[in-house]
Amino acid sequence: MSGSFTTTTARNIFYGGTLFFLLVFLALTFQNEQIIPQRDQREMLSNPQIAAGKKLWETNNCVGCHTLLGEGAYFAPELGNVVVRMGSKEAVKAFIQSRPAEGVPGRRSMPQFGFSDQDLDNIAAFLDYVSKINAAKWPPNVQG
Amino acid sequence: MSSNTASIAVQNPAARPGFSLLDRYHPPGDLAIWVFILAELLAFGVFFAVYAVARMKNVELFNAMQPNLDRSAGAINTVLLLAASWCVARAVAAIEHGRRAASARWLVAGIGCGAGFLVVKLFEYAAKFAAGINLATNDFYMFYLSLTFFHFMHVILGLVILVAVWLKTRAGAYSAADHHGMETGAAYWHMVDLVWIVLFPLVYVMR
Amino acid sequence: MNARRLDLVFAFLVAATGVTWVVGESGSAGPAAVALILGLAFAKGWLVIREFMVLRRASLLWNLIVGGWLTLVLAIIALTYWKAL
Amino acid sequence: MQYKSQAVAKPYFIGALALFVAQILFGLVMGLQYVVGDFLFPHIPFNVARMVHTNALIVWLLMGFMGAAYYLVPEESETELFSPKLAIALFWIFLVAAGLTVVGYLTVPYATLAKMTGNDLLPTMGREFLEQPLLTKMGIVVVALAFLFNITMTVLKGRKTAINTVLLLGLWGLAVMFLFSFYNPDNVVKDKFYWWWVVHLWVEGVWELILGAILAFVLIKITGVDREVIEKWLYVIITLTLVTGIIGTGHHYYWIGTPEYWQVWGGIFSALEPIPFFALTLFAFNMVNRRRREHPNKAATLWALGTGVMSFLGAGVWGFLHTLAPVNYYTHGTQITAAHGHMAFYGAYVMVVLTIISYAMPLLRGRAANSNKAQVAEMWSFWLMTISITFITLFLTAAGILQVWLQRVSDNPMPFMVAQDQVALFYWMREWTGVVFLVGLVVYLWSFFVKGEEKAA
Repeated sequence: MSGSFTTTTARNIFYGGTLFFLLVFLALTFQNEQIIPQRDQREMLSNPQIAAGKKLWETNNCVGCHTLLGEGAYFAPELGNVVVRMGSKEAVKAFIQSRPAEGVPGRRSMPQFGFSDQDLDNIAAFLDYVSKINAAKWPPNVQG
Repeated sequence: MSSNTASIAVQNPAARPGFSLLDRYHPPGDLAIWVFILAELLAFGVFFAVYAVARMKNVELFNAMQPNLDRSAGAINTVLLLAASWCVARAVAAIEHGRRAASARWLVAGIGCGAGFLVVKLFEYAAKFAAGINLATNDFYMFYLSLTFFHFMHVILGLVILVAVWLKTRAGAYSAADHHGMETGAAYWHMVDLVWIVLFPLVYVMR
Repeated sequence: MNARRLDLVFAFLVAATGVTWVVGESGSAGPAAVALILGLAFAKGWLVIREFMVLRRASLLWNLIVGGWLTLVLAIIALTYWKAL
Repeated sequence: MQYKSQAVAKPYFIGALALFVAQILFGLVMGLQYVVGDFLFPHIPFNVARMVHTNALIVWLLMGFMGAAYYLVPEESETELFSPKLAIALFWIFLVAAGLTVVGYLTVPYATLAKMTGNDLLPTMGREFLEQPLLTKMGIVVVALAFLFNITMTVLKGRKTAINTVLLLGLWGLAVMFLFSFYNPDNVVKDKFYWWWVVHLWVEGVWELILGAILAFVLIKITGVDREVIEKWLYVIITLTLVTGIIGTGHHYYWIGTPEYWQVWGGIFSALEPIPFFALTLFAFNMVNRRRREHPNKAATLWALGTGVMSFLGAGVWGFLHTLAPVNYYTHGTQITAAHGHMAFYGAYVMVVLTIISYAMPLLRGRAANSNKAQVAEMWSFWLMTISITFITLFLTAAGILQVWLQRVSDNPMPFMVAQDQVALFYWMREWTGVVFLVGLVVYLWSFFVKGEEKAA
């Protein structure tokens, strides 16, 4: 008898099983790419402000404190819906602009990044775009 | 090893650290495939339970959508899978008596039935896709497509394994004394069948 | 393994599938139809487990695990159908 | 130590531990900033401390993996390393690159760093865990490729075992998945979707192969159980890992603009992810219980068992707690995630690297095991660090539950910052527990210098 539990069989199952589930995952990914155009607001991206805003979001490492659609750090509020929470893009811009350079004694405070008006417009456009993505009704309420 | 004790894997547990409880008298086939089968059954089991709960929460939708499925195609496919399983079981029975050629023929028949399942299923999918149905259409179709597609992939994997077993049978790798590999492949194939036995009534018929 | 026994099992499995199909085509719904179909599914599954997968030659533990899977899955399904009545 | 070239592992282990210290120190800074918001502001804002904390973790684990590979592969392949010189050169390149990156984070504003390092050419920075400048990212790729070349050549010319094959697969997978960090589309949904191909498919995919291989190697050495048995377990565990973990990626695709079917697929498969970790625990205990020799290195055995238990708790149980979509709807992006992250990283990856260091370092220093006194110190550090990470996890979980309640569930949901003030007590408790962790780490490092009667190798 060749043994009731052979390393060869275990190895073959590993390779076969992994390949198999990878294929299933790729099929799901393919379907994902088919469906997300209905949800991701990609037509908004024709506005170059959004790409510029995303870059500012990245190069100032906003995700190091905030979450965006729930992903990021948990030190500062969720920003996926911040335009909705604050009521307007203008309110968001005003908040970013108003941050004191030396912080608030004893409290967490967002740094003063010294953005230009154009930068602020771009960031607001980006956050507005994210707030319009269909995120399956997340977050549960406006507080994020 | 004689055919009747073939599956009763007699081991000295002390010589096999780990898995000893499961290792003793496990069903025919390699223990490794049985661990894998249990994992697969668990995944399907959870999938079925999630389907059932989702249906419970939205009976109207599920009952309204279910009649759109092609029950006859589902039934034909059930018979094809059962036939494939039966052929594979007969192939194992044949090799237990050393009838290698007969065993290989039964395997071909089994593979043919399995391939038939895929063809029927593809026609079924083609009709659904032509109607513009995808995973985002609604919850019922999401589950229908997910469950049947996941199972479809398993049929393909099962067929790959059966073809490998068939090639080895033709090459004379199995005998009445040693057909461990064939039993391993057969066990996996029967699992694919078993899952469909639950899937078909659940998704296609019961309301 | 007894070939005739396998043939009989297969015949039963096909017949049971036929009944399930007829029930489906007749448009029957409700507890009786669901109970019948679930019962047939259990019988079919159990036969595949015992005869094709040859668990009748395996230990009680293995029979409990795989048979338990079938029972549990069908029981959960039955429960949700009953709850949704 | 059976092969001379295994010695190249030593600087990797030392470098890894140095970065471990940096990681913990910056963790304490962040923990304090949670309750004393203006601590070090505006010189080291939270996001900078966090970058150092997370990136140091990733880099020191990678260094630990590399050290483990350099130690383990020659012994498994029964041949000297293909090129020890290359290994040493890569160590210094990697260390200097990591050091320069950290200096960059700390000394110039991140936006300036981005400009200086050519982020405009190919924007990849500023995404969680992938904050490294383009140059660093390319450096990682070059180092990884050269490292893989070195290791692969060694395996090719020597014996191929399940352990070194699985390790190689894991390391290659690690390098390949990292390439997705260079893909950064403007479309946020796609950006996030493929970002997880790096992050999830690392920690819940290929890294677990590396973990399994390292643990299997150490268990063979310290228990003397047949290789055959251990290799079977290894294959079964990594099969279960990838079977559940690949599609388990879907549990990150609930709320980022991706379709709802991921809630079902991701939920089901990620809910099964604890199984391989449970198998890992069984594996470690089973092998140790059936050991055929009494290895003098008790500390390494303790770390190996600890890896099994803590990875199951941290990655398995704490992951399962919030992986199902109906639960995750409320817990997504809260301190619950942080709690899970801390215990999972410690239990799975920190502990497995400390396991191989604990086993290999004495041998690299020319003895079978450290003196009894040194081992006692090491075991103290094990308990200090393990218990404190457990409490950190519990406190963060408590903070998270309260946060979810106040901010997401209650009838009058509180704004984020108001809710944060309400959970400050738990942040303080977490910070003090973090101090205990640091004490544990100091004891750990001190154990390397404790003298005593040592057994010759």
